[in-house]
Amino acid sequence: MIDIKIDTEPLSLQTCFDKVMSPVAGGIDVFIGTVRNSTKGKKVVHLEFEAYETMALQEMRKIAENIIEKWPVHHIVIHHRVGVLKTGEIPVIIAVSAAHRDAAFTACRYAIDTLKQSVPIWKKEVFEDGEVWVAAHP
Amino acid sequence: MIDIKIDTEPLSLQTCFDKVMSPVAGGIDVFIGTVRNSTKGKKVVHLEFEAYETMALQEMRKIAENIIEKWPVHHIVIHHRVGVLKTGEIPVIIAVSAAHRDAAFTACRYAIDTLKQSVPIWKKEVFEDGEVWVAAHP
Amino acid sequence: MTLRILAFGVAKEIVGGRSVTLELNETPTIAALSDMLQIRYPQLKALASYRLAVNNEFASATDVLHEKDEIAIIPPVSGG
Amino acid sequence: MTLRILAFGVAKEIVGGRSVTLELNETPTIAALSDMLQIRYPQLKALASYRLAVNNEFASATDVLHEKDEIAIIPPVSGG
Repeated sequence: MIDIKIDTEPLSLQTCFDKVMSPVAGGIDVFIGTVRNSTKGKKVVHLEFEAYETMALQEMRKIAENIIEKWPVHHIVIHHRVGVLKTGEIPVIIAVSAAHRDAAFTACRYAIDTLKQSVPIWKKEVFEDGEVWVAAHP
Repeated sequence: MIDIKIDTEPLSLQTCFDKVMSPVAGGIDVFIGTVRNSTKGKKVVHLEFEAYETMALQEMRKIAENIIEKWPVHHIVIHHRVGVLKTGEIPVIIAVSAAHRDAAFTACRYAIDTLKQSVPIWKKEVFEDGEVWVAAHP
Repeated sequence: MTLRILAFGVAKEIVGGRSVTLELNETPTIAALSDMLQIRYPQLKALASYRLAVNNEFASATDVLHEKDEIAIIPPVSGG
Repeated sequence: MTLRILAFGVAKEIVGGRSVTLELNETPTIAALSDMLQIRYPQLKALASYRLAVNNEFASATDVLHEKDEIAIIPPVSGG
């Protein structure tokens, strides 16, 4: 089962867990991204996430489909939040269940690494004295 | 921060997450073990977990301390349940927060792998027609 | 032909809006469109990188564009 | 001397209880204790492996035991 979502509302860890939970699963790995309060020593006031939603959903689904082809996993949830997020809030949750933990860990790691490379979502860090689109400039 | 527990009550994913959450964390990895409904095609009625509690807590703490020495992680939670568990219940939750996801994934994986090798906790699988201590015999 | 191009993230600020419209005399390739965009918006060249997407897929330089295509400027992504 | 030895998991079933008491004439090493246990409980030899712990630490074969030590038979662990 693949469950992909982009949401303006806070993401729920319990919901993601419940969706991947399965009586045939032996291990579940969950990655939760969180908003850090500083970048290179500068205090972050908040973050803004923007998505090219139709394409982002499609790229997220591709990641999940690739995973199901590559590794013996049962269920994958990839939920990403957009809008304004404060320190401690959750931009992304990825959950993977598998019969054995090796596949769950490997797939979850692959999912977040690939998401960060290929999914059209952008993060703007807002500081007290300015703002910057992360990774935009060299 | 290190938080180690062996409990007869159900483990809470949210509690483990809340304990490792930190404003300086950028990524959290959580591993959740779950009770599978079958082993080698045989239906599992329930599992029984037994711990040599004082030593198990000490070995779990050693794992967490080793992790803090080896990798740049902030907080580690290792909670293990004992007693009778049914299909879908959670024997173990390991949560690790770190500034960067690489350390969180690596440390979480190390923790569960090492726990399964060195922590004196035993699992008995109870089938409809018998029971077996897992890994006891060759 | 008329091409409407969506812009996201820093590209939205560079082109001055969520989308821009280009009038063209011929059917361009992605490479040609990219050149035109860079002439009109030189700040695109200052980005670490950017790609163009056509109909929700990353496009190759030699892809040819069509009138109704949904085109988007994809600056370096930073989700997660 | 009297040694009380805790047993867990399958070892509890092999020795017939949560602990057993051994009476000894001398202060044994872990290796010697292991030999005695295997003579008294031959089923221990059928295990995939087992270790002895002393005072909550895995013990080495040459460690010498003392009267008040907390000794435990640790069959293959299977937590997680």
